[in-house]
Amino acid sequence: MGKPTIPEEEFTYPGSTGCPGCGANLVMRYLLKGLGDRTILSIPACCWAVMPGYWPSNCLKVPLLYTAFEATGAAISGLRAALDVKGVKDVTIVGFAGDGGTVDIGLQAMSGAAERRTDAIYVMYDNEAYMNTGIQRSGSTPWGAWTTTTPVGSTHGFKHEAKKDIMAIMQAHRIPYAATVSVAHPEDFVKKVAKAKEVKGFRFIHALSPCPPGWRMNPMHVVEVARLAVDTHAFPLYEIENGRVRITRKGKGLPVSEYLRFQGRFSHLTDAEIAAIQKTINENWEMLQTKETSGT
Amino acid sequence: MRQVMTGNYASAYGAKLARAEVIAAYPITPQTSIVEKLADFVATGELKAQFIPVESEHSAMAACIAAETAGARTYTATSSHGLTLMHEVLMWASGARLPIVMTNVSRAMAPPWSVWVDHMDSIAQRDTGWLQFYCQSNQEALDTIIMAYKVCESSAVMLPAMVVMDAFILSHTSEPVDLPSQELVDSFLPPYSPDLKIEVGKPMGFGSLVKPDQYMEFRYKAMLGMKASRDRLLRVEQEFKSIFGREHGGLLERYMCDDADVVLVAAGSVAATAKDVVDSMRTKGHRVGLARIRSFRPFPHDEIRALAAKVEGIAVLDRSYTFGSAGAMYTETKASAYSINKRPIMKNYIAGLGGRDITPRVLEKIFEDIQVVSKRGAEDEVEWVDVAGLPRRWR
Amino acid sequence: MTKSYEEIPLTPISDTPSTINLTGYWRVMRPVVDKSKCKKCTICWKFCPDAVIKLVDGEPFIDLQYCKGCGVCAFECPAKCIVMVKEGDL
Amino acid sequence: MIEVRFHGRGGQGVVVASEVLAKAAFKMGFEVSSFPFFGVERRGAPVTAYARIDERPIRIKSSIYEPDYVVVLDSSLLRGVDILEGLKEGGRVLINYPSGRKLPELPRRFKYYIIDATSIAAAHGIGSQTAPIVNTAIMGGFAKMCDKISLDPVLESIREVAPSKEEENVAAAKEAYERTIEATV
Repeated sequence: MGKPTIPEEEFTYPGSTGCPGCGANLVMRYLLKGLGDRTILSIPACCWAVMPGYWPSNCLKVPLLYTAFEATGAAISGLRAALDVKGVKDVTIVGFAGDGGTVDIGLQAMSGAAERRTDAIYVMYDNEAYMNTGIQRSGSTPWGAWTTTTPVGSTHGFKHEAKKDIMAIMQAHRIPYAATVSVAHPEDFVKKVAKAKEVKGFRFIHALSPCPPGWRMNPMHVVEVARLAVDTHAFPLYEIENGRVRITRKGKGLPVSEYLRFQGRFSHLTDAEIAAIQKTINENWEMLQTKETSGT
Repeated sequence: MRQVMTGNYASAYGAKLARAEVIAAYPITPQTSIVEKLADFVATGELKAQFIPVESEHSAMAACIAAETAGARTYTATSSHGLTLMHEVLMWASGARLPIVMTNVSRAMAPPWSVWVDHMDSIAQRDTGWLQFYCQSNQEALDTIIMAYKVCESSAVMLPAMVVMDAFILSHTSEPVDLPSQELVDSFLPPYSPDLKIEVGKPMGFGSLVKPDQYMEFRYKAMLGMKASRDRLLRVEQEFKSIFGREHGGLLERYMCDDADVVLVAAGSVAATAKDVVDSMRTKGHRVGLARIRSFRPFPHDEIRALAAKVEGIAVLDRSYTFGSAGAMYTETKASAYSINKRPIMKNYIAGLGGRDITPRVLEKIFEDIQVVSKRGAEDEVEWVDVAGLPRRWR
Repeated sequence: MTKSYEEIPLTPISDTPSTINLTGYWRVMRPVVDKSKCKKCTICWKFCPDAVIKLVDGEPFIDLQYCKGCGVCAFECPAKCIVMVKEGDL
Repeated sequence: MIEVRFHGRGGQGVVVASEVLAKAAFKMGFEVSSFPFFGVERRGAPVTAYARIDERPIRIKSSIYEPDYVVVLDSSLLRGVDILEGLKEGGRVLINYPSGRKLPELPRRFKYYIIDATSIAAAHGIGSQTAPIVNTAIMGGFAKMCDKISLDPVLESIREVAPSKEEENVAAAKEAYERTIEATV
């Protein structure tokens, strides 16, 4: 009999209104396993603003402050300030936002919170588009993806702009800790979150969060797709501790087509376009390895 | 103790005396010296508070909302574009029923760029569910902050309040202000202790999604809070008077209105100038009065109705304009007076936009005009005052 | 059922476990566990997005009141002891 | 009511001069109000500030158009700025003016007082030698020009508002008080 490789205690109730196979549900589940119940969350507009359920339903066993779309960074600063002035210690403040709420509309407030060194963990669960509103492109949608605002037509088709490198943006803020995590590697996920919890200052967690409806895939493949993202280096796992980059999982180096083929959002791509994606991934992976070797 | 200070410093002292615990603010002309002073108070330890130097006004309000939800008394200050940037989260603060108090140094909106006074910024926030108090002196700016916490933190109210102070005319004008002692303020204003706050061990979600079958009940409750704020304000002001020995006129301050034939309704610093004008016109035998809208939200419906029943003409001066309609103070004053039997003639004067000085002479002319209009009716119900190119001379 | 304004808090504060939402009704495909093949590896438990799998001595019990039938458990099970069957079929 | 207008340049402390006057008058038991011309002028641009002094509480919030007194912190403003605009008949003007130089042609219906506040401020080491800060010194001159304002409360106010060199500022104001003279035009 195997022993569970992640903490057994659950901090979520069943009955969330997330879609079947929702990656963001797994992100929350692993996050709270790593943090425990002395945690206060702030969540802006995103899928997770809806997933706890209609009032008075709540699928979380920790307190939660809903906030406006662009305001997560400010909300966590406000929560921390209130706890500080009241002398409440040993509480982890967490901003938990989607990719749109982080790299687009929430970037300013998050940047402010990071610059102010707000003592909080900011988690971006990245489903690579505005999924709560029905799959519109975000700054975090990767090149080549179909979304409802990057429709595949005869003239333009799919998204022709690269995904923002939020980890590099956060690294440029000189924060003490940033890490990427995957729902396919919960042990690594929980470990990094637990590590982040012990760091003081602004910490950032970038979680890839596969979205069955938005990625046009079978919900049962959610974990597999997340795994392939790591193994193809489309979403490498690494951490940046006090500026030093460390790759935490090498991955198998599989061709990116393995990752793409599960996802209908990439089904229109030609071989040449897939090759272009592969080229970018290779370059990014090279660059990441160079960063690791050089220490920055 | 009375000291000579600007409206901005008076406001900073107001927040300090109210023992604000979290202050999140972003600089904007002409509000800056409020937050500079508060940052000083926090830096020197004179005020035990957390100062969050946010990166925008939107974040200022969002941070105040979060801190207030966690049980801290919060304060911020802004102006003009900063206030309008906050618009979304202003609604959030009232919907979340958080008694945040904020000073707005009222300043015109661009374009044309202007750093000078008018009320467009705050009037544009009238539907956000905030109480709105318009001040005519630096003393009132200070006192109103302290009173506003007491009004808003009452469990029957639990709504945020905006203390509006005219750009430069109050914010940068030095005048004597009585700075009450901390002990006295403490005896008036107890620490903030909400029934519910966000805290570990209580897994609650604050501000969640509500279906159409339940949404209206929450809004109804907020309406009841605003309604309750009316009497609460009157009671709090009486208590304030008994401790501090001064008051500022409730929701609608009436000056020489009892036997007046015509009155001017106005808000903000211009009302102070208008009192001088009333006095000088009275010496010449004109029965004129001034009614100052101190609380625009809640609106002084009852007071306006009572006033309208006694006078022949009401001039309403708006330092803003609602495009496609009239000045907001006017439409609301007129609406309040509608249900009485014998209604006075009313006319709206749009004046003082973008810092255009409203001189005693201009006010005297408005009084003279409403005296005439109240006898034979207005040709134009809404008149723009002192606009170059229009036929009427005002200076 | 709409509650009277007198029975609700000032602002929507959610304090009721989401177990009031019987999301099992959403399910189209149902996981069926062949306990005889189960190696008790707990992987199905680990990857359940809705945390509806309970472990009893390492063996999974899927709470069908809440299981949405995503099939992640079936796909991830190394022993292939979970199969997805159409609701209504057995 | 006494109404005073101050002329200077951005960076010369014109607003502080008006505050010194307001605080001094307040110490003498007057009601006061002082305010800048609400502008966004930067260093060097001509700026104005105002003060009102009265026995009764001051309610009026509109600007001052017909002052009783005018204070000019920088004599170069006599060119280009109408410092006498609206000045009441018999009004008094205090000008920071180099000693030994004759005032330009000015209307005789006003009274003029001059003080070389620049030299005094420089001698007391207030500001730099090239750009002395004259706003405290000149207020000593104001106490001399205006019968209703005494020197001591002015000095007290200067102590309150001076960011540094309190005693130097006070000494400069005292010297200015002694040396302010009515000028003939």
